[in-house]
Amino acid sequence: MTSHRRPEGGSAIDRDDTVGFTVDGRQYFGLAGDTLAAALLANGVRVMGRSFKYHRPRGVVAIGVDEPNALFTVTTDGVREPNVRATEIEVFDGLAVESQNRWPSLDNDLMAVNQLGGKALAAGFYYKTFMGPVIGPLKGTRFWMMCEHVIRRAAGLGRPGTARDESRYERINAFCDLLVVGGGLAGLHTALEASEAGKRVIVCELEPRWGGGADGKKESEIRQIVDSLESKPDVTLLNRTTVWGWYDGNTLAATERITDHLRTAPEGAPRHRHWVIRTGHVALATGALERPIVFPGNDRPGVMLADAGHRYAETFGVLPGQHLTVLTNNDSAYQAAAALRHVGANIRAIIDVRPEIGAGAQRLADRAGGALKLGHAVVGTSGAKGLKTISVARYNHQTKSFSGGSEQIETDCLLVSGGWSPVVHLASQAGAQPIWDEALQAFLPPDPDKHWSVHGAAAGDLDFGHDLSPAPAPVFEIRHPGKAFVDFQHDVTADDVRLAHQEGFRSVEHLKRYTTLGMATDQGKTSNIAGLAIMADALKMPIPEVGTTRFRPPYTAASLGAIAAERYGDLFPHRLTPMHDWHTDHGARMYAAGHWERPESYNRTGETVEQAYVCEAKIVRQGVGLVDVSTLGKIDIAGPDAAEFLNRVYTNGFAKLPVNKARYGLMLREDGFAMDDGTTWRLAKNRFLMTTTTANAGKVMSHLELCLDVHWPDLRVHVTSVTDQWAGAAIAGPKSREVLASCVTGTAVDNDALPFMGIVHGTISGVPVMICRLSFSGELAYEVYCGAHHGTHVWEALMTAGKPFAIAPYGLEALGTLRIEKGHVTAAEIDGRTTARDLHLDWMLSSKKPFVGSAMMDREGLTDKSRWTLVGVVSRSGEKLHGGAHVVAGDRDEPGASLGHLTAMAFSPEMNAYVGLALIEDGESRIGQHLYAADPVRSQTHIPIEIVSHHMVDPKGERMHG
Amino acid sequence: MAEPFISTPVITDAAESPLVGHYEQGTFGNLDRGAQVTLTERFPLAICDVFAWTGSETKSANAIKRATKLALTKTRDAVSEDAQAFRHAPGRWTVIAIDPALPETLTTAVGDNATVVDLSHGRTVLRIDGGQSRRVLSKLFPIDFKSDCFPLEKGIATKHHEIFAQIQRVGDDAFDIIVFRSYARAFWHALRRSSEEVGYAVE
Amino acid sequence: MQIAGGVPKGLSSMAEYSALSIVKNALTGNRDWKPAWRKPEPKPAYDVIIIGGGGHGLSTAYYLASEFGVRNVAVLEKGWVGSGNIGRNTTIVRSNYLLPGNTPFYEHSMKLWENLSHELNYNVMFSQRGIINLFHTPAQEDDHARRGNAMILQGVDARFVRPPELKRRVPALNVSGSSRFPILGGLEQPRAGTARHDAVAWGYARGADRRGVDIIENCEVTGFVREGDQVTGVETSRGRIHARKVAVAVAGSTSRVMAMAGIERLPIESHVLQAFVTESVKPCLDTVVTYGGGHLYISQSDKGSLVFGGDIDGYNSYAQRGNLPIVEDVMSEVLELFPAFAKLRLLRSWGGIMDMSMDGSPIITRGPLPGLYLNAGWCYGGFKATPASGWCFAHTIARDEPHPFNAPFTLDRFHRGTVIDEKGQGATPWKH
Amino acid sequence: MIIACPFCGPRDLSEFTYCGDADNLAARPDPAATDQAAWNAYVYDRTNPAGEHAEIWQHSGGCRKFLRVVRSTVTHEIESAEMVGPKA
Ligand SMILES: Cc1cc2nc3c(=O)[nH]c(=O)nc-3n(C[C@H](O)[C@H](O)[C@H](O)COP(=O)(O)OP(=O)(O)OC[C@H]3O[C@@H](n4cnc5c(N)ncnc54)[C@H](O)[C@@H]3O)c2cc1C
Ligand SMILES: NC(=O)c1ccc[n+]([C@@H]2O[C@H](COP(=O)([O-])OP(=O)(O)OC[C@H]3O[C@@H](n4cnc5c(N)ncnc54)[C@H](O)[C@@H]3O)[C@@H](O)[C@H]2O)c1
Ligand SMILES: Cc1cc2nc3c(=O)[nH]c(=O)nc-3n(C[C@H](O)[C@H](O)[C@H](O)COP(=O)(O)O)c2cc1C
Ligand SMILES: [Zn+2]
Repeated sequence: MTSHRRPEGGSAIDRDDTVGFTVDGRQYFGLAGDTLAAALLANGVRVMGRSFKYHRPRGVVAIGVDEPNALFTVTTDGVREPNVRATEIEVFDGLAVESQNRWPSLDNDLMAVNQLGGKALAAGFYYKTFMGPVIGPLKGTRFWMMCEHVIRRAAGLGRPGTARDESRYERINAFCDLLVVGGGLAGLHTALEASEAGKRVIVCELEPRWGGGADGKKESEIRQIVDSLESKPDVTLLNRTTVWGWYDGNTLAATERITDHLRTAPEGAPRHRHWVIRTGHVALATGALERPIVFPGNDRPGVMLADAGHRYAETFGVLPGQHLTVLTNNDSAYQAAAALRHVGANIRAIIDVRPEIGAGAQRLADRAGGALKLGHAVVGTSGAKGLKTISVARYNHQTKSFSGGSEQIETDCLLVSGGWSPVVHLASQAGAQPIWDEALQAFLPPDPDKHWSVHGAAAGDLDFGHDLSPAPAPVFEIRHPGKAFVDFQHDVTADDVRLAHQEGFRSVEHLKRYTTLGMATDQGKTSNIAGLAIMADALKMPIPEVGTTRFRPPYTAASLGAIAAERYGDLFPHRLTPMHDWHTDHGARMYAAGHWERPESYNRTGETVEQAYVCEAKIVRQGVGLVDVSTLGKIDIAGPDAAEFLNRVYTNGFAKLPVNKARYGLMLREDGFAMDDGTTWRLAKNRFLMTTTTANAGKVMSHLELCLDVHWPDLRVHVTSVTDQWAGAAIAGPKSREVLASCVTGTAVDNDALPFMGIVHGTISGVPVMICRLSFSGELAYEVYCGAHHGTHVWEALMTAGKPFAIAPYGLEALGTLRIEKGHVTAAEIDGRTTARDLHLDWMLSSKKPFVGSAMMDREGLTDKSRWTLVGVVSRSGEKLHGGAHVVAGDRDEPGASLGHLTAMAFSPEMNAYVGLALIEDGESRIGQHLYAADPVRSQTHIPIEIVSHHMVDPKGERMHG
Repeated sequence: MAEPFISTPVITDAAESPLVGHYEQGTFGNLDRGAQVTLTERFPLAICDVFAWTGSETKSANAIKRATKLALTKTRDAVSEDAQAFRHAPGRWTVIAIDPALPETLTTAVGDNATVVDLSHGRTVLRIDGGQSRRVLSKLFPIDFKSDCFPLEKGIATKHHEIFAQIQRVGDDAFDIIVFRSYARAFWHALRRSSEEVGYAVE
Repeated sequence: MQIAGGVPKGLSSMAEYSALSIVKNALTGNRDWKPAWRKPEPKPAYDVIIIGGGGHGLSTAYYLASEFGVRNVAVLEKGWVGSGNIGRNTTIVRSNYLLPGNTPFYEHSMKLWENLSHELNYNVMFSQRGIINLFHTPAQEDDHARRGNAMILQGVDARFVRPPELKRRVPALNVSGSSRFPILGGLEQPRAGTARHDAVAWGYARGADRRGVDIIENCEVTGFVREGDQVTGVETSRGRIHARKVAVAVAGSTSRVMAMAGIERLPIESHVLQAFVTESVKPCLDTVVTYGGGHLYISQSDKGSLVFGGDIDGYNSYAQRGNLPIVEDVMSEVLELFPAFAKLRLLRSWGGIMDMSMDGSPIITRGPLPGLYLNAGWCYGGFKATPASGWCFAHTIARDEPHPFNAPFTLDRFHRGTVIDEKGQGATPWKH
Repeated sequence: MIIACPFCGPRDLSEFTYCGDADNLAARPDPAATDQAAWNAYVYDRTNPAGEHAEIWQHSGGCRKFLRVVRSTVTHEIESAEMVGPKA
């Protein structure tokens, strides 16, 4: 293969540093500083990809983020990254990439038969067929799904993998006065000026190198500015950093690529860093992108953007071909031609659709050499795997007519320039419409406001050098028979655009959706303008009236890993109770409850969870057990109006609660449904400690704060979350008092000193504790609270004191069993849809005072007799019940309608049966009925049950009061 | 009207840091330029929330000042050798001291002017110091740590992930981060991870 | 081979779509394809005007004409057909509801979906690839069982899948048990799936048009014409149009449009929901998966993009674009489930304006004024409802009474307290 | 989005929790009153304007105070943010 590398030149490459890399296992060599595209071009490789639909062979057309064709999969440590543009992959020794969307190989892709579908595969064809037969085995959606299966495999680009990506992604927050997007000359100058005025500046440039599209002659100027910026403490220069999203409040998102181009990453360095930049002002200096012209055969490998060809030579010392031709509608391509000639390229011809050109262009044409064919156009190309010849005909771009025959020119690279489109994407993300500029035949950014400005080429300030005009002739398509591509990657042709028009899909947004124009990985950077120009032509409307499709983040695709940085995997936030290590050291299986981790059960070797929890529950009912309740929400409520405040937020009264007593309370939402329950302890006249369920701790806290700040600012009450301050352990069981008596000092714990719902203060093993006698299990029980740093110490002291009584720790499962037996409710029953009455908590609804929810709780929907109410359920067959099973009246074959469902189940050692709680239609009246618990989705069981009162064990509460 | 202080007072010898078993001393991460930040846990400390009643903010600030000998005013946060305090909400301060008697001292000092809530057990204080501390913190919080935006002694409330946290600047390059005790281990893990790039020492 | 559904006699004779017609047209250079629907000028009056050319408005028009014999109908769309939420959703179709008020309605919708491509002679690419709702704790397992059992007892398909099957069917899913919320299993509705959202809008538009309905784009309703309380027409950007009945199906714009009719307050808030697609990749996810440890729903389109979404941004908005924190949250949930996808790349994100109701369930009703009909409150679940919503709304408009399927979806259920609250969040619409 | 908390200064959206329509919350009926219509309207009905909207946000990851924020629901532009409740 011929080398296309010039003997000299190439600002980015290091000629002394040869690197080896592989494509589909085949070895190539490039130079350090090369992109994959440059290195492959240097190796004479032309086919770098296959298109989406027709699997046509494609070469590289661009040099940057607008590249639609040359996509590869990069695999690092077994993790695949599909669809990476060859123009963005920096080669290093050992780089291994894979081509995509081809089988068996890039050069010979059997899927290319799709091309034979030709016109039948035109836009919208999917919608018109594949409906399948209306009868028979393929009716309904079957036939389509069969076809879809094949279509899906043909579609898609690169193949993703299944191996976990172990790379590190990091996030960082930044603040500045000025964010400069784009490190070309315009951006660098803007940054310099601002930094000299003392501003805090961040400059982001997506390329590795500074300077953007600037001419090679500007290198020292660029170096100087960069050096000067680097020396300023308040300037942050970020290369390989793409600003991709502009969000409200001048918050911008950027991705910095830190290690992708390195063979080995430095310790601690993330692969990508997600920058969230909050800035006073944004300076957009994002440059302009050259756009191609649509003409038949324009997708043959070897057809390339003129500026790209120019820059491959200048930056990488690579010629895009041996015999070059140029097709243009504007002056900028003359510069490219002249520059390429200067580095030794052979320019065969310059074909310009314009009948005449200015002196500047003429001078460059003379320098470039080759035939200058004004008023001509390319009407076709040929070449099997790459461009060999082009056909050129005389063309009048005003009348769009051809004259004379066509002439063949041999060329292996056609450089095309269809004019320039300023990069308006970011400015338009927030919704502002870009503005059409008739002279430039391009959209310019909308009018800036005080939050942003736009500079350089992005502002339409296209300066190609003196004597050259930035204004192109308004030619977007050379219409001539043959497949002419508008969107390369998605194989959208000019005829597809016209077909969309013909079928009524005339809005640009319809055009996009019907043809998929602009929906590929390049998001239409090379195709959108041509597409809408062709539509405008069909509609006989000016381009601005057709408008553009909406710009959306991200500007270029951003890795999911970067955006998710530090929010997944082992960095997911979690909270541990003070006794966490003790639990895990003693065999506890931990259970993820929101942010918290809680012991589920303590599994002695070989035990199942059920064996463990039954054993633990038995120990509590018969002896004594200890459970960690530290995760309960705890709120300190203080102030002269604290009791009044509680009266308003709880359904029941708190004003008369004596000091050192606790009370069970229920809260409703404003709409009258139950919200949360818990006990509240009066520690002093004006000081309460409220507990909430673990799950609702945050919600209740905010609710209280809202009530105080928004509804009742006149109340003198302070609320403070003290959840973390206290470790809590509930000691429960007939022996619990004896255990406490043996270890608590400073207070008595007998029934007189510590009656039901009483509170005392004492010490355990030298540590101050607060003890409240209350019971969730229904047994004689106490909650022992101490400072969290003392949690393990007190827990261990209780375990030691309990040893003579065979104390055992119990987990959430056993706790659940005990409360089910007692008919105590939790989140499974207070599920946001139940009322106090449904849960038999209507005794807590005070009629003496209004409270949150009182005005709404008696509406017909909340008092309807057929509502589901809480009952107990006992398995009559001894079979295991399942939470989530439904209660039905009929047998397995004809279960009938659901009457409600089991909210929770457990094996009750006390009743020696599987029991549960259920919410069922008119529950009260069904007590004593024999029904079934049906779980068809999971266990397929259909278990005979008896409906009982939800108070299954010790309904009178004698044990806990004892 | 002052309520008796509700005590889970003092930290006894039995007190245990949440980082026990997870606090490994040494130097870690990319040490090409040495350890550019130092991480420490400050334990044990007395920590209180002081919540002034409307109209009593100045009196409360003065009371905190008296109790801690900090150069505190109603609007100015303060740091000394053995105490620190910052206003994290209107009329509301976080006060930290080495003296375990802080909760009682404060309760007495503020009298009826404010509510004092002892949080000594409920919070963990981690310190980061060193030239790259701002960069590390920037990875964790959406807060501007630049010197003039985050002056010496200032304290603020924010959050990490969904979890409440507070930060006070205690030195030129030193910041104390105050997190829930239950979250301390997960946060410590994140803090260490974020420091690896610049190299860090745990003292 | 394809057998065409057939157009009723006397209606538009526009070309029937079929494999044959494609080949025929290809041979003639695709010159004979006609517009999928006409671009008529508005007439001065109609029997029924439907405001909103989204999925629900178009399907209502279609069923009014095809099922209820009401053909003198116009659909008024302020932009282009499908520019609203029908054109920007994550395309999930399912009927796996928990509460009895919802199930029959969504199951009716599912049945209509199953024959929709035929019915419309338009391939809406409904693919019954199943949905799997993952659960991660025993309590969540019970919740999912409760839902699955409710479905089965009402005749809807549901099954449990366990990690080994999950691993086989969704190889990239992290079922290792190492994650923060290890996967215990999933509730699958095999008949659920996805459809090509735009095609649904276009198919209904074409189907309605062929039955005589006028679909009028770029026609924004700017006011109502009333005689006393009675609504008798609308003012539009293309002039006044009279109608015997005016039906509102404008999703996120409900409050704005109803305010023009003098209804200033409704149990609805407009909130922005974002959605996301990655770049196209080869098939790697052949079903729809939802995450129980947070809020994420994800599938892969036929083009190969992963299509997914999560929570709404959570504040009132009419802006059709969201903010960064939710983007970060949603990506982290993708990676929590699929740690292999960290190197896949986000291609595009966008937003839609949801009509969030106070209980998360819809409203399909007569009123609140005489001559006015309201279809709203779809939150982020109205795509799947498109067929049944149109069908029931057409019934309600034509017969002046609801069908039993939509009888629970009244406007007064909020005040009466007969809410249908699938999430149990009460009147906080941004939490549904 | 950035909300300028009068106490904490400008802070990121992620620190705030939305609490709904401020004018509606301010119109909470007298709890002792049994005017069901007023309660129904308060709990369920919203004006939901396109444009200026007064709303309550809690600075939950900050000072935890509630702010009355006037914001455009069309542009997300924030006009003002004021503290509600007992001020200090
Ligand atoms: C990001 C996102 C993801 C979603 N994901 C799913 C999903 O996976 N599954 C699911 O079932 N649902 C989903 N939904 C919800 C679903 O898309 C909607 O509930 C449903 O499309 C709403 O009904 P529609 O199609 O009629 O609405 P729209 O398509 O919004 O139609 C309303 C139409 O009314 C028009 N209109 C408004 N005002 C006027 C006026 N004054 N005059 C004339 N016309 C007017 C609008 O332009 C619009 O075209 C999602 C929604 C979003 C935004
Ligand atoms: N190639 C061109 O774009 C081009 C075209 C015409 C003229 N010029 C010459 O270049 C000068 C104009 O320079 P300029 O600075 O306006 O444009 P420029 O093209 O030189 O620089 C723009 C830079 O912005 C970067 N960029 C774009 N979007 C970005 C994003 N989202 N995040 C990060 N970086 C992003 C690009 O990579 C590029 O380096 C003029 O002097 C003109 O003569 C260049
Ligand atoms: C199911 C689905 C799949 C999509 N796939 C793509 C895609 O592959 N490429 C793309 O650019 N956009 C895709 N989009 C997004 C659309 O381009 C567009 O952003 C979305 O419909 C909202 O419209 P808007 O951005 O014009 O407001 C998809 C949208 C949906 C709903
Ligand atoms: Zn604040």
